[in-house]
Amino acid sequence: MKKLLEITLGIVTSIGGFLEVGSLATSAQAGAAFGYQLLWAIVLGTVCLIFLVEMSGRLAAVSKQPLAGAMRERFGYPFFLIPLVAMSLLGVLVLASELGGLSLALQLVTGISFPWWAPLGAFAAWLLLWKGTFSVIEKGASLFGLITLVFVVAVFRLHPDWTRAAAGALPSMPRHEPMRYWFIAVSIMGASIAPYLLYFYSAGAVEDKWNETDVPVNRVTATLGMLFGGALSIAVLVVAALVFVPRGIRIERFDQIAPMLTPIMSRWGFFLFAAALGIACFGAMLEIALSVAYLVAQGFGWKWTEDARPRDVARFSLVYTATLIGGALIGIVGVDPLAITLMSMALTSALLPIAIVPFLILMNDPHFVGKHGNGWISNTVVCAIVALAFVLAVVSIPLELMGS
Amino acid sequence: MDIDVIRDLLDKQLVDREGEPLGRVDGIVMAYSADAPPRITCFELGAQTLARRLPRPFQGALAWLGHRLSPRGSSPYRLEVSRIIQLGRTIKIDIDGTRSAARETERWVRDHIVARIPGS
Amino acid sequence: MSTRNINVELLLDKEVKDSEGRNAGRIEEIRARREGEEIVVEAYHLGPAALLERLAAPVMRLSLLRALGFHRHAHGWRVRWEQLDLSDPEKPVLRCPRDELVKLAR
Amino acid sequence: MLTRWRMSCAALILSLLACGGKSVADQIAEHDRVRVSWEQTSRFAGAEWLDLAVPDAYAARTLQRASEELRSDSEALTREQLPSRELARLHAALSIVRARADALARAVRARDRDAVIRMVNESPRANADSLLRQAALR
Repeated sequence: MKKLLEITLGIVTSIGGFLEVGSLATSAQAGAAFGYQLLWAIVLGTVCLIFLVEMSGRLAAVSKQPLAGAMRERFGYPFFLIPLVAMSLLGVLVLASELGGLSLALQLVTGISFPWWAPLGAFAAWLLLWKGTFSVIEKGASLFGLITLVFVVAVFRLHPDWTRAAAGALPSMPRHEPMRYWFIAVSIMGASIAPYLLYFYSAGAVEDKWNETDVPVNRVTATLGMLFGGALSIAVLVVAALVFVPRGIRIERFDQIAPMLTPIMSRWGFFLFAAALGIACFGAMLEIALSVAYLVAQGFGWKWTEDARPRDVARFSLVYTATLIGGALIGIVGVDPLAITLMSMALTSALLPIAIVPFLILMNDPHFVGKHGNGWISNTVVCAIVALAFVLAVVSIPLELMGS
Repeated sequence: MDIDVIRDLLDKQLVDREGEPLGRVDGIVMAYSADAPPRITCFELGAQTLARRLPRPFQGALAWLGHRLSPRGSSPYRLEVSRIIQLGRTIKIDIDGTRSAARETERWVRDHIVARIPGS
Repeated sequence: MSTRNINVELLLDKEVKDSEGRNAGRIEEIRARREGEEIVVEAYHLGPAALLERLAAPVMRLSLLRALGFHRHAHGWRVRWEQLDLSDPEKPVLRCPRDELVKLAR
Repeated sequence: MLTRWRMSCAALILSLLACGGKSVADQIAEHDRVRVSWEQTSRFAGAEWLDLAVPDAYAARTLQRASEELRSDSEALTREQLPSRELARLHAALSIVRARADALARAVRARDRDAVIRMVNESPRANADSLLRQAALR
């Protein structure tokens, strides 16, 4: 019975934790601009994420080592700095875009102007980390995250043509605006294959004291959880397509996405969207700040846990505080959140190899994972998708910067 | 018992008697003399040791940062190999972590920054 | 005979020259044994590069790469402690010609 | 061997830059797309406001945002070298759409429902069916 509870909880937390500002914004923009045509990017990103999340849980369960700590030990100190610095800076940038999403949600609900919300949102997240424990945060943020199921309800009320939607799951060349098409595809993959999720998930597995018996359970929760999560992103894309395309609206600014549910649920739709966006972003902020703290603390061997009082894990708490302050500072600058979001997702795709290649090597090292090493399937699937995301990013980011 | 010094010791997690983290093995000191087998004498911890392991251009930056952060200045902290209780996934050292200098920076950050914030 | 302290992590990847001045590889690993409270060094392992060794071992397990013909031709030597002169840690030198070294089974 | 590899890299980058640079037709199409998108965003904001589906503050701010975006698009237009006939057409269309967005914003702030109803009906409605077919959604 305990295993069943653990599985359902695992699935629930991954559904709630899946959608955040990146997946919301990129899926909505893809739907509005290219209809179902970019569904394949979500499918690829989710498949890759399923393998990666399963691997990070397995690593933690078998080696009792979270991802960041294992990377430092396996590749040694100087090499380890590269993923450390890259993922920390990327974490602050993605956190800033989550803060942008949260601020927009608060502005939609209250109608009060937007840059003022950024420091307040960061302070609220910091307060929850300062006082809360890991289980409160992981379970709470994800249970509230279930509000994002409102997009699934919206999809069924719109009665999409499922066969045409399925056709979108097969990669196809763009009929117009090729640069924009590939840039959004890269942003979608960067949004779904979020490296911070791996550090958070593996540290959580260690905090929850997983062991080898949890490996099969982890395989089920990772697969089903991320599958439902991916389905949510697809729901957002389908709703955006069916609402914005017939009205001739393309998403240029974040607040254009807000009335996405109003044609289906009227005023309820407006506030449900704002609540879903705000809660999803707030949950993601907690996860990102914690994952940067896990990365740094495990890397340098400090004491790290969210279940102790901040004074007992001083440097760990200092790192997540600094991450939140960094995100808030970028948020205050008030650069258009959609721009930060898309670029930070595209940069995530470009930096994926730095985070994923060492992780793949770790998962093939019997010294760490014993007989639970990777099969050739997970190795090839992850390598192929990460390589695709990287090539697309390296091609489309310069073009996008040149274009805008 | 055979030991691969780099794979089994370098960058490993150090813990004290109670299993509380002390830091990682940032450096390993070997006593070398021409006519006797060299012996591994102690582990080194600290930003200064880490700085020396960086390629030349970055060394200055991290050493400066390390000097700023660790109040005791730049001399690295050393733990004698003779105090090892257990070698394994982590290296357990026979010392009391709360008073050891290895956690001096942790204590400094706690007392000067974290403890001052309410609710910590 | 004076003893000096050498930081092992700085020895990593240092090129070792043999008595004729030719490159004999880089220090990849140090094999030691624990005697009571002491850890005594027995031998050094030289090879293409320490990081490559750390990366190569598991990566070579990837059947995908082996299928593509990346078979392991990297070789290495096992150097007993007395065969390596570390009086100047920046420039380690072998105290014997290279052919006296034992080839590492990989 | 190295030079051949570097040569192929240069060729790859050049080809990417070529397709990166927008042709005149692309630029005009982009301006039309942006204008139509903001025109329809304004119409949508007005219509949803009339249905009480969106709060006043949101409708007003979105209409004001539409006006600002159209202004910055017309500024961008002056910086680009486009045939004068096309330039005139784009400027004319932009100013009409922008004027309506400003008027809608004022009417929403003044809560003048009749004015908003009139302007929403006046502004051109996107052809939903053809757009859905073009995007292979139906």
